[in-house]
Amino acid sequence: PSPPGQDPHGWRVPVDCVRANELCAAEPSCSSRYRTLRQCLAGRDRNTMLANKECQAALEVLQESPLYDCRCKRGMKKELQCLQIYWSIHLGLTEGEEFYEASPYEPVTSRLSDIFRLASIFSGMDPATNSKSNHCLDAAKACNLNDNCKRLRSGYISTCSKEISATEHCSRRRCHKALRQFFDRVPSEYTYRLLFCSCKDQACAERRRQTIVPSCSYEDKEKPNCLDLRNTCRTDHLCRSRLADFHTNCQASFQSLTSCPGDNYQACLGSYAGLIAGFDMTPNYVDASPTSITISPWCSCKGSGNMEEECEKFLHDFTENPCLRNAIQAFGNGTDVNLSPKNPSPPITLPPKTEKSPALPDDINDSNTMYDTSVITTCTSVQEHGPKLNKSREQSLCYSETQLTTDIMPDQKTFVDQKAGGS
Amino acid sequence: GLYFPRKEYSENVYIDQPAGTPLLRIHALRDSRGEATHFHLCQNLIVSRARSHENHWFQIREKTGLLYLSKSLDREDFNMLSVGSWMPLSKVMLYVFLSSHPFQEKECDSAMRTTVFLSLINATAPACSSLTARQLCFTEMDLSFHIKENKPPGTFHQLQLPSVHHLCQNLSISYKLLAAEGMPFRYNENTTGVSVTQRLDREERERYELIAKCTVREGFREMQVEVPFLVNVLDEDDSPPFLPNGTDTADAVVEFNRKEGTVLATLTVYDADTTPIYPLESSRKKYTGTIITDDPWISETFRVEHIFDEIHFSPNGSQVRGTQHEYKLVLNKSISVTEHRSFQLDVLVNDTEFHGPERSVMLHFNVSILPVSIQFPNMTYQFTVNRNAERFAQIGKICIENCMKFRGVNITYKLLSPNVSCYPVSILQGREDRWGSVYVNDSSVLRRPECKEIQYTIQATDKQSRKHTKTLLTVVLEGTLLKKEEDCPDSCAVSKHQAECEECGGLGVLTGRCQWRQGSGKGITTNYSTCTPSIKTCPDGTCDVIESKDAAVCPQDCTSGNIIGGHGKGIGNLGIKSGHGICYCFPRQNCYCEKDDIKEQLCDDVC
Amino acid sequence: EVSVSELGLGYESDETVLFRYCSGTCEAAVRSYDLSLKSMRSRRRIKKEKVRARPCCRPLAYDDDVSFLDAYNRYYTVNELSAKECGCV
Amino acid sequence: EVSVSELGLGYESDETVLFRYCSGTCEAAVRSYDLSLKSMRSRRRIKKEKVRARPCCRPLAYDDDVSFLDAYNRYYTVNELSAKECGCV
Repeated sequence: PSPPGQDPHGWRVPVDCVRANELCAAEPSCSSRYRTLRQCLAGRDRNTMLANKECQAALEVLQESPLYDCRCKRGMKKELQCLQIYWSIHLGLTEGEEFYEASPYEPVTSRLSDIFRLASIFSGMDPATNSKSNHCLDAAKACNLNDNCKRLRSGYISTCSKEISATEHCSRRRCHKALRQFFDRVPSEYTYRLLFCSCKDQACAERRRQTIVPSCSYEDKEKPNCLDLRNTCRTDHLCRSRLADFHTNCQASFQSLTSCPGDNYQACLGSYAGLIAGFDMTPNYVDASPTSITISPWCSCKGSGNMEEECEKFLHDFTENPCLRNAIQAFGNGTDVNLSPKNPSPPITLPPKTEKSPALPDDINDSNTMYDTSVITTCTSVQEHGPKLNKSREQSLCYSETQLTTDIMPDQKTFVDQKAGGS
Repeated sequence: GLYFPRKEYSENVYIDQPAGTPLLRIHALRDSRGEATHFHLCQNLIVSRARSHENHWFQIREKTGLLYLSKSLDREDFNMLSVGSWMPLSKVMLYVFLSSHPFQEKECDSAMRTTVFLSLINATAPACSSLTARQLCFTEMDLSFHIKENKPPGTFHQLQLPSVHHLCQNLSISYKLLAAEGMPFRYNENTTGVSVTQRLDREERERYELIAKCTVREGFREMQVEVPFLVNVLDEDDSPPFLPNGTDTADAVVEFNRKEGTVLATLTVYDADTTPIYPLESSRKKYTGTIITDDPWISETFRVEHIFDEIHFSPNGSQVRGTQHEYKLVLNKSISVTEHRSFQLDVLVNDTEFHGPERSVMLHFNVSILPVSIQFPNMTYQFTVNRNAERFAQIGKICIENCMKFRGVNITYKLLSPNVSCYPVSILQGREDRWGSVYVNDSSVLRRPECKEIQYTIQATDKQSRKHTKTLLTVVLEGTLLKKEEDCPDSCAVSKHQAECEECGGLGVLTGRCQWRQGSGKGITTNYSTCTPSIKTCPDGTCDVIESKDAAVCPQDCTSGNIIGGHGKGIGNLGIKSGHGICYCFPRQNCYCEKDDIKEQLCDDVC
Repeated sequence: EVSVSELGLGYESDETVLFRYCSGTCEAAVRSYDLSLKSMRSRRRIKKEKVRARPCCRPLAYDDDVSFLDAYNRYYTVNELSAKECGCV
Repeated sequence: EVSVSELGLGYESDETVLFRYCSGTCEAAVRSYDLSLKSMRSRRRIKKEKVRARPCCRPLAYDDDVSFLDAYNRYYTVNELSAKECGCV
């Protein structure tokens, strides 16, 4: 067996940066060097750092510490703290502004096919089989039937479509925050279906485009320059990380069959959804064309001067990215590349049926309800699939529950005192 | 100085390729004739995650820029270099530096550099026969280069792949550069080098699209492949500012709009050079616009705002980016209604980065500030009021001459109390309103027979100059008193049907009775049916100053409470912009919008 | 106040108790639930008869229990007799 | 599940939402209050017409808000639409 923290090849098994920071803090030589390195990098002048012996010594020690290779997980607890630690080291060590930055997140091992299976279990409907229907509408229906998805979807829609004043169409900051909560807390079986549903007609494609309420979360009065947008994103650790993750998992690569690094569509779609989670960098479909998928952040390369090439390269990573397009189409068609993954993804343990037992019993086969099955015929508090009541002979009972507190209605005479009322 | 025609290069490196294998040819272009070029690899090999590693495997020829394997890469080297990378292939980075004299180590950071991405592939190099024409002819990197304008000619790329040429000697690989007539590029058959043959002028053309065509012959087999070959021309500030159609003068008249921030006039200056909008601050400093004056009043009262935008010029058919600079003369503070003067205001526009002659242009604004009078049109006001009107009934609007044109002039209206005890109306003014709204403030006075015709004096005052003016307002009471209906709600909005609506009064009614607005249209529409004190003012999408005095006057415009049933909220979440069927409200509580087509009694109160 | 006998519960006692009840319309407490239920009921989408598509005015809390000595010198206690708080539910 | 258009609120959308309603009798929830009120009203001791002497079967809690995209690509949010918990009040 290999020493702790190392795998059989002698490589250090990466830990998350919060844990790595704790390990380093517990070890005097490491913690002092880390403090030194932060002071060296604080000056922002990387060259003076390289020339300074003390900084060099600190760097060498830290290269051997878990901090050097540490990474983070999307949606983990203390994700932002983890990312701050990651960038506190890596911001200083990179040679200035790189076009593609390495993702601070751990690689995604799950695959699209896992999502399809979970999607069909949760919603009882295979996302791609019924080709006739409007898949995006089906996705909205599936979400509306899941309490968690419905609540968080309504959360961001009501926030993003609420007009603040004549001049302020909506609160973009609150809208982004609500969107981030939706994508971080709702399983991708639901969010992907809303985002990447495949369409055969314009109505469906427009519904797909409207998923993130673009009038508030995406569009703006003017289009900034894309390099300006990237620069703003890179000043925010979370946005910078999600952009780096997108580049790492969606950058088109000619070496792979699918144009995606490691042929992993799920990794690309996950990092794309991670970018939507509430930044000005939020990308979206640019039109409602059912046939061609064109995605772009809200920016243009107008006014790039001599950096037009770099700007267009950045923009093309969204608008003309074969990996992203293939990944979206693959999800929409319910297909995944059946490559035996190098390290087989861990067996999927189906989550316990998390759906809260419906507060009101669903009388599925209530004969006299002309209407739909989920309508409740007994006025009773929540009963878990109680015995079948014989409707004809004994009327269903309605007994009271905890009180509803209601404000007193002003036009209501609350107390009609018998004496005052006068008989 | 010297510069690279690309920001980055990329090439694949396989395991066990012999030492000496050429990988990649890097070129440099000169800033001035005769400059010597020296290539150098500084520092280490950057592996993933900013981890660096000493470079034992790669070297570059100082003179020719040929990057080659100085030591073969075996499997162990590959594993060591791909630590921390979970991808099947590992990418390492090298920085190639450029200097016009032989290198000293410390120069590594200051010199010009380009990045080489080497994909280390965990397999031996494929046999030539297994490579496609595409792989034999071109690498994966796009053939896209940038050349600075106004610089001497030179070779900037070699089409032939050094590693393929080294390995596949038995194949005949030839290239052609397909280009339109007269393009300033030449292809050398022997060296497969591509060179720019003359100094380029970006303001003439900034983008050249050629095609690189490759032919691979093996015995009788011949394969051809074509890829785009793009050249972008980098801009230098080599053009002075100029006036689009020679106009350097504009009139700036200040009359009714005297508000701070008002744009009085705009003059445009063009520049054939580009001005990047990123990073914004540095670009904005490139072009300055200064008011030339020593009069402190002018410096305080006016400012110049400069915005620039990318435009396109089309010299000889091709499209070239340039810049349009707009200089706006703006009021820096509100001007008093009494101010009255005329003068010429000059603005000096300067292109700070252009070092040739005529780097600046003078703009002239003929400014004339006209006084404006605060007076009522020569008339008096007379409003008739129905004796059945209720409180908050809107009687009419008071406005001085040109009041709707005024901006930045704060006129307040006041009713001076009449000499009689009848005092039924008052005046109110919203924060943004330029008029005064006369409304019934005490409806009990309307019912008194002795009050028939009441005369008020209206005074309008300009806050800043304290100038004021007066006129007369006569309020004539008319109409016979109607019987007050029992148990009518105090708000018209409560009524759900036309009958109950029109038989009741409510706050804000003009004639003692509410008015029924019959809507039309299907679904959720702005033209919903509702009961209102006055169809003219409610609902009109605005919660005006009088309606906002009491929630019962016009909840359709002012409610911020729950609206139940199909609806769309108004601006700022106030009021009912659109509704389904009939909308009615219980003031200070909920509003409802529902179709009224359900007659069936559903388990009423006592069942 | 009412005498216990007048409550109509069958007790006979001259003692008096406080009796408060709720009354009034609940039009301003209608919810989307009620509008939809009313609409679907009217279009025979729901056939249930015992369905209420309008809030009702009811006690939300009751006064404390009340005890009294009846005409035959026996003590009785009655709970949830008088409304302490009303509302539309 | 009901389609939003079928709710009868005026919205036009093919999205479906969960609509749960309460129905059933409340005979077992009658209190002393109700008996006394019924008795006094029958004996004209209380003249109020808008008085209810029987519990009614009503929602005690509502499901979360639901949002949807309508046929004109506008988003709407409706609250207190579907009953989450019923009871006799």
